[in-house]
Amino acid sequence: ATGCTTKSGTDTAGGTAGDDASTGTSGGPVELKDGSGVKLALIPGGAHPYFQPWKTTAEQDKADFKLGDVTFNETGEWDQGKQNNVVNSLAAQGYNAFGIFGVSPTDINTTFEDLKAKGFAVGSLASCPAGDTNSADFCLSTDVEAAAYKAAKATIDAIGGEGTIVHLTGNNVDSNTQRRIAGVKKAVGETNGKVTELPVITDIDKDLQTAQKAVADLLASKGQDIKGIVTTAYNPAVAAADGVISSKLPIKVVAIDDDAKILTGIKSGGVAATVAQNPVGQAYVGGWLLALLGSKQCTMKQPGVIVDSGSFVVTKDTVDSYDEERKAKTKALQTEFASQLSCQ
Amino acid sequence: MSAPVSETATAALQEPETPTEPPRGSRTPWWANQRIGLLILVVALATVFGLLRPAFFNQQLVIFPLLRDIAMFTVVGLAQLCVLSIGHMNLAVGRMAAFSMMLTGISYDLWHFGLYAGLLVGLIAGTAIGALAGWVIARTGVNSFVVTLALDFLLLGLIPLVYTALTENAAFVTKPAGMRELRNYSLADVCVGNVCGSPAIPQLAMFAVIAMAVVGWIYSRTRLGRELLLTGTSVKAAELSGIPTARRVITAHAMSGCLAALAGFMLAVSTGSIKATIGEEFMLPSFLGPILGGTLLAGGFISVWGTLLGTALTSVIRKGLDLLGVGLESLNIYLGLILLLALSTDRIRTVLSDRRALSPGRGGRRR
Amino acid sequence: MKRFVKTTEMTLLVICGVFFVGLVIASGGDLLTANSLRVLLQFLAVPVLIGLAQMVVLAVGQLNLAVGAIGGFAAVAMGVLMADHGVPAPLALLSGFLLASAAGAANGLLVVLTRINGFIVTLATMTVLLGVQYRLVGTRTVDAYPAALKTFGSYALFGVLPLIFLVALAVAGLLAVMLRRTVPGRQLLASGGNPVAAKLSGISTDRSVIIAHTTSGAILGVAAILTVASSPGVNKSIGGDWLLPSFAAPIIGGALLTGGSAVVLGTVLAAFVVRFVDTARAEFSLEPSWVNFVVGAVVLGSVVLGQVRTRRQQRRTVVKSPDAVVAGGVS
Amino acid sequence: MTLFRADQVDKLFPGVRALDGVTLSLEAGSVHALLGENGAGKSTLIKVITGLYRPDGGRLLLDGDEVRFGSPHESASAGIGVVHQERNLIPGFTVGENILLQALPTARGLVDRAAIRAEAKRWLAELDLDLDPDQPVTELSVAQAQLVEIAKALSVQSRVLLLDEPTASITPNEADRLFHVVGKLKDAGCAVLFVSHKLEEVFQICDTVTVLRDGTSVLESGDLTELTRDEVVDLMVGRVHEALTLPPRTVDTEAAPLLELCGVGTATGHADVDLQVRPGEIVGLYGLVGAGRSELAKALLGLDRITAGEVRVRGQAVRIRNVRDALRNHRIGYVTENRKEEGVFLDQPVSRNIAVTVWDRLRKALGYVPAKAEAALVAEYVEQLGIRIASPAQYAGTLSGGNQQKVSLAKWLAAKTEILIIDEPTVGIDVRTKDAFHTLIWDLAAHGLAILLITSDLPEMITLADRVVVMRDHRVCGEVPNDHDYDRMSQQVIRLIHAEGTTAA
Ligand SMILES: Nc1ncnc2c1ncn2[C@@H]1O[C@H](COP(=O)(O)OP(=O)(O)OP(=O)(O)O)[C@@H](O)[C@H]1O
Ligand SMILES: Nc1ncnc2c1ncn2[C@@H]1O[C@H](COP(=O)(O)OP(=O)(O)OP(=O)(O)O)[C@@H](O)[C@H]1O
Ligand SMILES: [Mg+2]
Ligand SMILES: [Mg+2]
Repeated sequence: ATGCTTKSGTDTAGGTAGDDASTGTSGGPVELKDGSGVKLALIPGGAHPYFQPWKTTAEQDKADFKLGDVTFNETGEWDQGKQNNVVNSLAAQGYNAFGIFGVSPTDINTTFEDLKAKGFAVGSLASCPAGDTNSADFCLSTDVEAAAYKAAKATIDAIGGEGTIVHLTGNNVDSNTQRRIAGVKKAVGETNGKVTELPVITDIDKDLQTAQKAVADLLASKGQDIKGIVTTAYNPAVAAADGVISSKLPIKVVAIDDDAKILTGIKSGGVAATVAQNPVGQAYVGGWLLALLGSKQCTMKQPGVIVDSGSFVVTKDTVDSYDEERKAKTKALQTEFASQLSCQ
Repeated sequence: MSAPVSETATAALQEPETPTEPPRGSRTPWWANQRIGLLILVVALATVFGLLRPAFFNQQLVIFPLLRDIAMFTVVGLAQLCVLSIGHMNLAVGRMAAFSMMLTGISYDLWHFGLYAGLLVGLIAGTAIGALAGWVIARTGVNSFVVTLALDFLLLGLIPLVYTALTENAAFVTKPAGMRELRNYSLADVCVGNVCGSPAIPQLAMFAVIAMAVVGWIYSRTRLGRELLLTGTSVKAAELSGIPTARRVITAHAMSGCLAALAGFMLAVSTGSIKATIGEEFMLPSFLGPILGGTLLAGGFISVWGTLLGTALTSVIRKGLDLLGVGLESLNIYLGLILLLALSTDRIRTVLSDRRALSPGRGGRRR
Repeated sequence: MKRFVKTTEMTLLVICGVFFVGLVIASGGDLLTANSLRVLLQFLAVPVLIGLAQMVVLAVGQLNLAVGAIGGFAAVAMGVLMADHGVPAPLALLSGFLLASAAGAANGLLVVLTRINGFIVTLATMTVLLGVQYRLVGTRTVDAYPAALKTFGSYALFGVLPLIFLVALAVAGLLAVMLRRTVPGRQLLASGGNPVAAKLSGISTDRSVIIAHTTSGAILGVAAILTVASSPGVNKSIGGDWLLPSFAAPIIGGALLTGGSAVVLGTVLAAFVVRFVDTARAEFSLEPSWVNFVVGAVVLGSVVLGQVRTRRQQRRTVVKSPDAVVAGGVS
Repeated sequence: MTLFRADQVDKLFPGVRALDGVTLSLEAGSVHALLGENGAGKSTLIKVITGLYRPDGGRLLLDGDEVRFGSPHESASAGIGVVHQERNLIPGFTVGENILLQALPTARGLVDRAAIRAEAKRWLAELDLDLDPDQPVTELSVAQAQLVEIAKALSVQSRVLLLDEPTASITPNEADRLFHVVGKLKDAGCAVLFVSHKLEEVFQICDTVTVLRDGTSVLESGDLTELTRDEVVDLMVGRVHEALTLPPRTVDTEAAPLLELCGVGTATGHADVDLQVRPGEIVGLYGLVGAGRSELAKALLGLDRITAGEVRVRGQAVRIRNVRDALRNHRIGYVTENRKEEGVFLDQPVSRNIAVTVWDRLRKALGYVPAKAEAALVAEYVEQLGIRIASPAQYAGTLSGGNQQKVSLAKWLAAKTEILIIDEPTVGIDVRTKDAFHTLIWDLAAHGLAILLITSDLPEMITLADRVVVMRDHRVCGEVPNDHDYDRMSQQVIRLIHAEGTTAA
């Protein structure tokens, strides 16, 4: 298995500590008794391929856990104000369990607090609030710093441990971006100077053409010096894969996510590796947890706990098998959370 | 006080037997008034949405945030209205809000100011940056569109630099006392004896009320407002009538910056933190509210109530569609279509009222 | 010729020259390699076109807020037709082009028929088209279209002159001819320059408005074709960043917001200036913040310069621009 | 032979019946005058004829056949040419293109520039106008622009030519050239309609006349040879119009000048301008169009740089920075010649137009202006100047020219200025209002105001001024004390202007 890091400091030992007598077996998931009163809303930050698995997984949640209702609502359109409105509208219509990707990591705690104050079950999915506190019941997310670290490692491996790499990413003034930058820096730092990094290129995830232009300019001016490109945002990943192929430079590209477009790139060799995240696991396990919390069957032993949903380096060799690994991780997550719950 | 005009001259100037024209304004029937039309539209839409989804009238979860939004975007609209009144535009409304909130954030984070002291810092910063824009426009005579666009780019560059230098998470997260209360408290928390206000009305809305009152008062009652409107109608004529047009241009932009800062503050309070991206979504609503409400892009005529109603219209449509569960794949389509439809009915009303007055009206203003 | 020396175009030409030489020196000559030049020009095609699409609407005294939405919608429509419905490339491109033109025409018709402010009309159509664009592709990135199209998108004559750039230049040329030498073009400019006078001269300003918006749509259709051809794929983000550049290019190029000015060359040159700033960003590994800073400064600087000059000329001006409209107006 | 006939035409605007059963016949080979006071409906009739407005009643007959024009394009194709009252050139286009705008010559689908040049030259030559067809119209003077418009109307080769106040802003010289062309057209069998407030011209070139009053025709196709000037004026005014008599007024020539210019030079090219205006005195500033009189006034108000000499107000050397400064600190007012763009705010209520200069005085704490005080003040001036409005909330743009001019003057009277610069006060203003204005200006001087009157209307100058200062090419070239004898005065003034045989273009 990949070395998943779990950030919740108290529970590094695994899933056996602190069992409640009334819970089910400590190694397996807790059975939900009655989910019919739970109306689950999964709310991504906006339209993005990453969240598309959520839509189907929500339905699966509904079927598997016999929930009262589920919905998937992406109409917030990457605007915290609009997202808050969506959340409130859903609450007004009777939804009582929320899995939310907060648009603004620094603001989302406020939204969480509001919801908690009204007695709803809230989970922070796919992204954790900035800073040290998480006001949701839990956060189930890719550890973005770790994922970026892995991606950088994969890039360094791909270029043979030596040379210059460059990091392309999205919105500079976003705490997650800052974490990603830190992750890549860390990996580069560990090479003791064998690998150097050009200044990070930020703010090119707004649209595909901006990303494409930035990549082309980069390759035109520095293409000869660059050995590897690590991308931690979607549009730059697509653009870099394409740009490198058409420039015919021997540059290794490590992408993010496992969108069809990128997987094709991996198979054809245009993309050296990608770091897949676990959206299905987030939605599935998140939905399960929220149902448990929403039906008042369980409470978190330690509210606000942060759990890494896993990130998976996918290369040509593992492209067919990584999904199995991811499914295993999802199972493991349920077990891991079981120990975090105190249930009736 | 009497003008130095003698009886003879006055007599010569009179035009005895010619009948006076009937007043033009009173000819338009009440239902053709744009503001009243908007009001009816807003109420009608709210009723329809309420019938389809009773949750629409949920005080805490729907009305409260809806009013909070309307309040904020009304202030955004007023910020634009101030420059529209002189026929200018402020494309940097959002960035001015971000800039002033940055200073507010610094005052909270580094100088440990109180909530309102920080707001004051922000308002001053907004006024200053607005005045700067106005000053450049007045001095160079360059179109306000270009100047504020360029200023927008400048600030877009400057703000992230400051944030990345001063903060860890690209946001100021210190929350001074009272911020949380300001966000969540409604009039229900204001009681006189046993009588409390409605829980549906957010306290934050008071900023919008104050802003509307002040702006409305300036434009309808004071010399400044009148001079701004005249400057908007014709700069040349204003200059030749002794209005210091350059100063008025600066004033209008300063007012705009100040209101942008206030809107930024309201946004920061209602979402929770002060971050670099505050105000990014301000630009289009800032035009939409005033223009729907009848304020002219060309300058010279404004409507504060219209701005409120125009803002309310778009917010209500959006909220209603949200509640109806319209997905993103249809949301924008409906939003645009309803908007077009609403505006066309406005046009139809004008045409009808003109027809009743027996004649074609004045052609629509350009742009 | 003497008149040209004093124009905005001349200023921009000088700025372009200075920038280019500066960049060549900064890159140690690397910028002159075929590949660098190709990349420089490749990404000029679309900015030039969106600038022109906005310019032609500005020329008639209107705004088009829907540039990005029309272009993005058309690009996505083409992509989806080819990838999902197996429509042959030429047919798909043609349909996309026609759709864009139709969207432009719809803008014009709505402005004329409803007499609603063009700002609001295009804002509304923008919202609608953004919705349609999302409905068409959702969150996918569509790229399954014929290789020949991609070859066209990336092919460069002599390895330097990208075909798509030449297409953009050709469109610019055609537009210039249209505005300068054809009757509808002249009538369009007349309607923008002084609508009342145009009306009194028997020109239908309504028709001019429709023509301007339709032309704008058609240019955006071409921009969409070039985008499809040259992008790794199309998704809902296409067109998202077009609005501000579309205004920046013609306005830096000397267009009047009040209408009546045809500044094809100025728009093209302004697009060059912006592109140089981009190139500089890559060359000096600048943070994007600094780039915005520079763009802001350049815009302000060049326009202030231009303004000082035109103000000097206007000292001697008698024939006024459209604010000299007759009392009561003409309906 | 009747070429064109408008029969019982009605036109309604919201709240106004602009035309009420007006009938007009234009005969081939004759020049027909259309007269009436401001707002009588002359321009409206022309706009109905050319298809710009759709008539609400009545018929239009061309060669005896009923016609309907949906747009100016259709009327032009039918052979009706027109010069509108408003300036109607397209900025940014060349002279040639403006002239031929209605039907641009094309070759192979493209606009044919050579043809434009050649044809435009032809029409310019017709008017004896030496202009380059490739020159942008933005470089033209007012008079030149007006002549280009006339060339434009000629270029449609019309059988019916409608001229709406074509001579309002051109010099007598240029007007003569126009009349020459009109004569030629008349000989060629065209019908010409001529609108003007200058009755001398009307009698000079017209054969028949139609008089409008409040939208009705009070005289249809009267023979001008059988009418006297006074009869025509009486018809326009609707009662017996008394000739203007002004009460005697004396100027204290010993009094210290209120306004004094000593060797003033400006950035726009004035040099060595000396001028004095005493309290109670009307000093006329005469010159041909473009002599630089308006620019001098604007420089005085701080709108242009004064580069040499000294301006003294009440004996003190001053530097006036802007109009506000002039108004507040020196009590100088300026009634502009460009009424529509600089004089009134067309899209604002009359009340604001008048009160704009007095808000400073009315305002209370925080800039509050009490609506009552404002309304009272506006009402006072509306009454005194007889401004015809339905309510103070009416937009100034909906008033007739004369009433707009009164509004433009009212704000300076309201401001209680002591020095008043009045620039072309009666351009495009009908006879009766003109007389009223003359009485008013005279009266203001009698009350002690120092008045600098700029006008290109020589009779007006001679009626009003105490002294006439003549300007040419931005310099003062002489001064004539006025003895109110028209013939002698006009000779002296014209001689001064043409002293060195130069004429303004
Ligand atoms: N577009 C319009 N809308 C409303 N009223 C109008 C319009 N045009 C003209 N009027 C009104 O119609 C009447 C006739 O105006 P018109 O311009 O025909 O007068 P005129 O005889 O040409 O006067 P002048 O000598 O000042 O040019 C006036 O009362 C005027 O206010
Ligand atoms: N042919 C021309 N080309 C360019 N500018 C001209 C021309 N004729 C006049 N002007 C401008 O007009 C100025 C003089 O105009 P001004 O209005 O001061 O004259 P005026 O004596 O008041 O005449 P008017 O009766 O037109 O008001 C000139 O100095 C010049 O700037
Ligand atoms: Mg008239
Ligand atoms: Mg003058």
